[in-house]
Amino acid sequence: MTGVPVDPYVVPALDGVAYGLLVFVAAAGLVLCFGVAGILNLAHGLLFAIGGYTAAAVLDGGWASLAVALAVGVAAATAAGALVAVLLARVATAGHLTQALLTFGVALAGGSLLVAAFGPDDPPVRVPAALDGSVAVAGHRYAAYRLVFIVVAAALAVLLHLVVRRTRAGMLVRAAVDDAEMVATLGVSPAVVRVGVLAAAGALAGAAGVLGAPIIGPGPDTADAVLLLSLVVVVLGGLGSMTGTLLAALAVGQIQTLGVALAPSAAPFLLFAAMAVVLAVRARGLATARTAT
Amino acid sequence: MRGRAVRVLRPAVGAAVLAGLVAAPWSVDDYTVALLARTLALGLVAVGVALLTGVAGLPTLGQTAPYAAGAYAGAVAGGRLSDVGPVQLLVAAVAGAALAVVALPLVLRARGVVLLMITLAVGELAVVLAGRWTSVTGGTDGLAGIAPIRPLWGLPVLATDRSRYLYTLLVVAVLTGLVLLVLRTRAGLLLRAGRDDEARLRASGHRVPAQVAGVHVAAGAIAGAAGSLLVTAQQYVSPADFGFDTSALLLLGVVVGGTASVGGALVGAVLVVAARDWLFGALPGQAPLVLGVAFVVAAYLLPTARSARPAPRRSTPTARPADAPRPAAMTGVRP
Amino acid sequence: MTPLLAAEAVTVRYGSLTALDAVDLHVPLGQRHALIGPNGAGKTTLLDVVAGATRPAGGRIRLAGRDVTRLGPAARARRGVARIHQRPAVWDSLTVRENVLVAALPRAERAGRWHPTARRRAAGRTAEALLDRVGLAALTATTAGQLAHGQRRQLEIAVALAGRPRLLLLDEPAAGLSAVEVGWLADFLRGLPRAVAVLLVEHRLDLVYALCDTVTVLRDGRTLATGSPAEIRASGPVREAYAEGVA
Amino acid sequence: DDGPTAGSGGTVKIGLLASLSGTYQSVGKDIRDGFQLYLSGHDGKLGGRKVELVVADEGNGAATAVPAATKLLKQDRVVALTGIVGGGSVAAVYPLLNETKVPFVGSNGRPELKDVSRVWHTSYLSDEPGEAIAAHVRDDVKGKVYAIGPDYQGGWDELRGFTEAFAAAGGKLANPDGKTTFTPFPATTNFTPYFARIKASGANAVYTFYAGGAAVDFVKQYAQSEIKDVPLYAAGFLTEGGVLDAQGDAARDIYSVLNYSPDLDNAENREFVAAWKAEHDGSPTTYAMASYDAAAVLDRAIAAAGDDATPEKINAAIGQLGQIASPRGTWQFSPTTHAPVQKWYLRQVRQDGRALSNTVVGDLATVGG
Amino acid sequence: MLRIERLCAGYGGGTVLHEVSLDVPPGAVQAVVGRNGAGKSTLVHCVAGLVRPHTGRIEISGVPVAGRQPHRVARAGVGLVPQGRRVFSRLTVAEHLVLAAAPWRAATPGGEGWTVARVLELLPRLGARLRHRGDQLSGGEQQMLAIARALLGQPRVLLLDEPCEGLAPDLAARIRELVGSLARSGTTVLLVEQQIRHAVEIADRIAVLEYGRVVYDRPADEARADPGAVAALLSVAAVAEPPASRPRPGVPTAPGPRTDRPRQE
Ligand SMILES: Nc1ncnc2c1ncn2[C@@H]1O[C@H](COP(=O)(O)OP(=O)(O)OP(=O)(O)O)[C@@H](O)[C@H]1O
Ligand SMILES: Nc1ncnc2c1ncn2[C@@H]1O[C@H](COP(=O)(O)OP(=O)(O)OP(=O)(O)O)[C@@H](O)[C@H]1O
Ligand SMILES: [Mg+2]
Ligand SMILES: [Mg+2]
Repeated sequence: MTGVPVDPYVVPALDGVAYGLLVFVAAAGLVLCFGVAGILNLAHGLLFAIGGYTAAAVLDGGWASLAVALAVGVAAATAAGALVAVLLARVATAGHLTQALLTFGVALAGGSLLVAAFGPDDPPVRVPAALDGSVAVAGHRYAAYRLVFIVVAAALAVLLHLVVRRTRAGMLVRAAVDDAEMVATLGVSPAVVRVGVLAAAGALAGAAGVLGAPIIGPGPDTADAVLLLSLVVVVLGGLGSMTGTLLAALAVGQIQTLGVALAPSAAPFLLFAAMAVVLAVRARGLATARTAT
Repeated sequence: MRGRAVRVLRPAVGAAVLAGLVAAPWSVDDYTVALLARTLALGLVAVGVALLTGVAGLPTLGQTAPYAAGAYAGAVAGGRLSDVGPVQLLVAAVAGAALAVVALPLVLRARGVVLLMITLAVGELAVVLAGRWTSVTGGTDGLAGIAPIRPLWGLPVLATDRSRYLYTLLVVAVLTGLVLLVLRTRAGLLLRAGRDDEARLRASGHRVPAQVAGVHVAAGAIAGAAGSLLVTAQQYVSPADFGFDTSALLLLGVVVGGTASVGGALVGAVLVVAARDWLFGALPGQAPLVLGVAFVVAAYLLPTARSARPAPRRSTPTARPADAPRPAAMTGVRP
Repeated sequence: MTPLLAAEAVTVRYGSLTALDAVDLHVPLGQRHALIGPNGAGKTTLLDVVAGATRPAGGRIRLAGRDVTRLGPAARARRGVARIHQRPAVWDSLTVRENVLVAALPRAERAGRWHPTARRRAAGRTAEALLDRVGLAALTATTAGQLAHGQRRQLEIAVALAGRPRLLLLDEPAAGLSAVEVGWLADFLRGLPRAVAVLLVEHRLDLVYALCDTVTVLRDGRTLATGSPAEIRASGPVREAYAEGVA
Repeated sequence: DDGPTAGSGGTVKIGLLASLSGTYQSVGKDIRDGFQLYLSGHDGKLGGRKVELVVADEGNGAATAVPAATKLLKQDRVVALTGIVGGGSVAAVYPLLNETKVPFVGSNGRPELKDVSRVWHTSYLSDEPGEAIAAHVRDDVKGKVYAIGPDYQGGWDELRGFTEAFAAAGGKLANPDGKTTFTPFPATTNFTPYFARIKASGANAVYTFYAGGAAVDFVKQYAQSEIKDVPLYAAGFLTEGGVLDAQGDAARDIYSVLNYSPDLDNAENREFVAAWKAEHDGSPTTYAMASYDAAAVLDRAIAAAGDDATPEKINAAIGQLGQIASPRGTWQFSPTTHAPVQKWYLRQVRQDGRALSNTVVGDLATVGG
Repeated sequence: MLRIERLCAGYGGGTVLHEVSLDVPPGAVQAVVGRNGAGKSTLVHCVAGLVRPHTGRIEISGVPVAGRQPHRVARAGVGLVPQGRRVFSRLTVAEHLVLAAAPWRAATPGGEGWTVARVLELLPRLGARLRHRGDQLSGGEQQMLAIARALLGQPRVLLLDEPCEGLAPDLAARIRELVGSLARSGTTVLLVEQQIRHAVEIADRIAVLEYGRVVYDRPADEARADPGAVAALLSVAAVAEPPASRPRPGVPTAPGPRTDRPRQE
């Protein structure tokens, strides 16, 4: 140990990667429904929290319980996502703001039901014992469970990209954002597309909630925190681009870790200041992007 | 037909609401009056939000920033400059407008969701700043015991809930009326046109950036004035008044009020905020549940919910000018 | 004499695709100039460049001798450029009358009418007269979003004219217009004051030949030929490139 | 305007304001339950009068607390107000108290106030836990201590109490700039970058204060970090109440300082803990205890105020109470700050049967006044 | 094949179509002409299910479809080339083609099915633009894409709302030929066309819509024989419609649905 020069920034940088990937996993469902399908689902955090509470209730430190928690959490969040879709059906033609009103209502009500069911305290989450420790990385200790996320997130990013870009379902979703009526004239019900998207987004959020539970929540605040971070990442990522979202998530991760380590006194301002500046610069860029090359 | 009914009903509803508000202090208890005064201040912020979001199509979650600037400026002016209300109002409005000017480089080019997130960030930064600039703002604990104002030079200070409420109501009514008047001029027309299709507006020779900057600053000034009213009404101010939940609630109130209608936004925001405040007292612990269900129901009852017009789309900068927004008339209607 | 519009060696690239390849175009004051060519030739792109909506990768645009290449669409509109789009673009949530009013306002300002009511009244008069001329007088209070496709085009023409342009850029104005409205459009273009130059993109060659003094044929981003309608009709290569429709 | 009175022999209306929703709802619920526990143990009476307890929701802070308090004070016209989780909420409600002249017996948050003539607290001042433990930490650690805490008023006060007393006792901070590191609150959920800095500073121990969700995150991440072997001292809230369950094994061995622990051995506490366990799962927290004491204070004050218990009389009576026997041991109000002069305990998280609990391992200073 | 009976439809509270009846036998081309705002697109949208009619019947092969959801109508074999193209702006041309090729639909009766290869042969320009997104195409290219999209759905009833708008003359001619050959192979076509000359050329029947009413509905032969009739109905001098000077058509004076239509909010 003593032979290694103590570099206080190695771990934050590494952690930034893991944290960023975790944020990506948490945001994946929102990328799909908001970024790709244009449905503003403010209940996304709630769907994540459903997964988280499931994990807390089911996990007992064994591998089997992880599988069970994943199955139950995904199923519950998928159902909740589909429910949101059904509620949204009547206001489908209205704009984002009406969607926001409705889904925000769902998030508020659902959140308080969750707390009523599971209590106001953060419940303990028990990770499989093999993952519940730390490993040595470049002479520093690092939480093993967080390393898992590097794998999960990479797989998810590739999978999502392929589904959205390469499959007929992905194309339908993108087409329906543009012109739902024309999708209908191709013989596909836009309502079905919408339910499918929200259910899939729910499944992703549920899975993220279960897997992320040992790190983020569950607790009364989880839903809000996840929603806000996800929104930031999805919008920063350019709405709907998987690569963009992944990069944005990694950047947010670094800001939250390396940035904080480098400039602790600026920490409270870092995330939002960076976000505002990046978005503003990009908006400026877009405005002039009509300049053909 | 629905539209016609709304048009006929709107002035009637407006008059009824105004009459109710004027009569309120004599018909309800002090608690409700104090609550209403605070709520009216927020309603005035909502007017600015509606101006930006509904009329000009520039959705915002950041009006809490000029609102906070106005509140602290008003409080400081109250302590160091004058206890006359309109003086504080003016200082606060200038502070709000100044904050909007500072934020302009960030918001000028952005539209849609991106603008929403930028303004969210601006609002959050303002709250963080308010929490840390302890010498002026009193930190996260806030400034308490702010002296009451007098409505004009030579008049007695407003010592009761009722008098503070009536002052607030008067100011809100005057400023809202002013906004409504201005919107009837070409400014309103141009803002609405910009919401529909900005590129086309440029192509007609209008200076769109100046217009966008103007409406941001105007909304900032309104929010600033509202901040001063908040201080007058509750004689206390802390960063908690300007959190994300306030912005979200305001935006939802504006949506409930009908997005593009400034008067509706005022009423909608007042309703939503009053409902929340009242629920926290009346149904301890259950308020979020009831409020959430209320939002869902409101989304269903909104007239916009079933209208055929898709949300006003700003032509995305990447879209070719030739692909100006599709004729809404062509998207069939399912009544 | 310097032409009203001079596009010099305008080049536009979209990624690997060269939409316009060093195109030259001159439109003297008062000329009725047609721009024809097969689909995807670059006609709309050229109008975009002239109107300032697209900034070219190379070349320059002069308006009455002044280089306006770096100016945005608003500044060019104030210098007298107006256009209608291939897909009609109007302000959907405004009424028909308000649409024209918005477009008439800058002009009323330039005319020095600083008194707001006078300015509005002037713009209002312009709007009413124009709507009458394009045949939308009965629909002034209708929300533009509820117009039929062709009616939107009529409205957009009124909007374009409201600014009293010197140079009118028309991108397929006849598309989607009924036979009656096409007739009116022809009359109307013919009746424009000679001070207004027109750059017309149109696939209906009967209209082009009947209305324009000069025709430029564009293909794959290059100018194939420029000449009088008769010359263009006669030109072999043009006929080939633009297929049988030219005849 | 005759103002609210208790009415002779009739019921008295008491207002309880606490976070029943939002971030601090577990604290708020403990406060409510502690007060009700006292009431149900005393036939629903305080000072011999039937009590009508009006509960309102403080929500997440001042924005929601003010309207709720306004309702209690102006609509329900309670004779005394109790509860309130957040210091910011107290500051926000404070002008209303002055306006309505109703006494406030707070059971948790306590901001800096100019005039406390009508404000009483059964909890503590935010800088007291740190002050109480500082000398012990200096003796125990024999080295540099890293101070870290959340960036808001409560965090500033808690950490200031420690650093000032610690410096006065001759201790040295490990923080590079000699000042406490504050983490954005409540935004920070990932403390790893801070742990890296602590590691780099070569600290021999860490002193901190977090509560609620941040406490869970901090403790769990600490236990997996590269400084997991560095001793951790904290204000008691780091491992108090429900957060300890969520932290699980990660919290083992953490030292904390608090004015209460459920395993204190005195008659009042045995009675209190037994009554609590009969109605609730788990052990009572200091929040519940403070609220229980608030009820006790009001009980005695209303009795002392006599038949015509106006808010003014109740307020005056509170000032005359003297020693109060309590589950935490005996304490009394400081005449200057109106907060308790009380004993503080050093606790450590240890195995207690199947569960982990905060076990008292020693007495610390008596602080207050 | 396509029967429309006493169809009334409109937007909000107003009525745009008044008792419109048309009967298009299998393999026939029914042209509809009329002035701007007459209700042509509304008629097409009613058939496609995009506008719900107030009253009246629409039958496809005897099956009533009025008021059905658009995707159900589409699955019944109706294809649409809408006015204004309405291509998906963020999908590439290739993706449009993949989406449009409906796997559940059999080939057109009597004809070989439309495949991507066949469509690209018909519209070679699209082949060169496969990787371009919908909003990066020129107007004419978008129109081609809209046509391709409809063809790939193997429609038995094809609704064409001004399909040649924005197409260069040679291609427009090819599309008109295509319409003829489609009809010959059994597809039923409802064609909205502004250029009467062309409408008369390819249609089997021609109908004129005025203020939402059918004021003329005859076999195209009759219209060809008497070129003045249709033109007169539209107050156009001749079918050949040279853009010659003529009296300016005034503001519509007929009592129509236009003026009393309530505005929508
Ligand atoms: N934003 C863009 N990105 C990529 N390619 C583009 C873009 N805009 C236009 N193009 C391409 O540039 C070429 C020229 O387009 P333009 O719209 O100028 O054609 P046009 O002559 O107007 O054709 P049409 O008669 O069909 O309207 C087309 O092949 C088109 O696909
Ligand atoms: N969404 C809508 N809401 C209200 N009215 C509408 C709507 N769409 C069309 N209309 C009106 O219905 C009438 C018929 O419109 P339609 O689009 O059917 O005409 P059209 O014959 O297709 O005209 P064009 O030749 O211009 O395309 C018009 O007067 C139009 O203003
Ligand atoms: Mg074009
Ligand atoms: Mg039409």
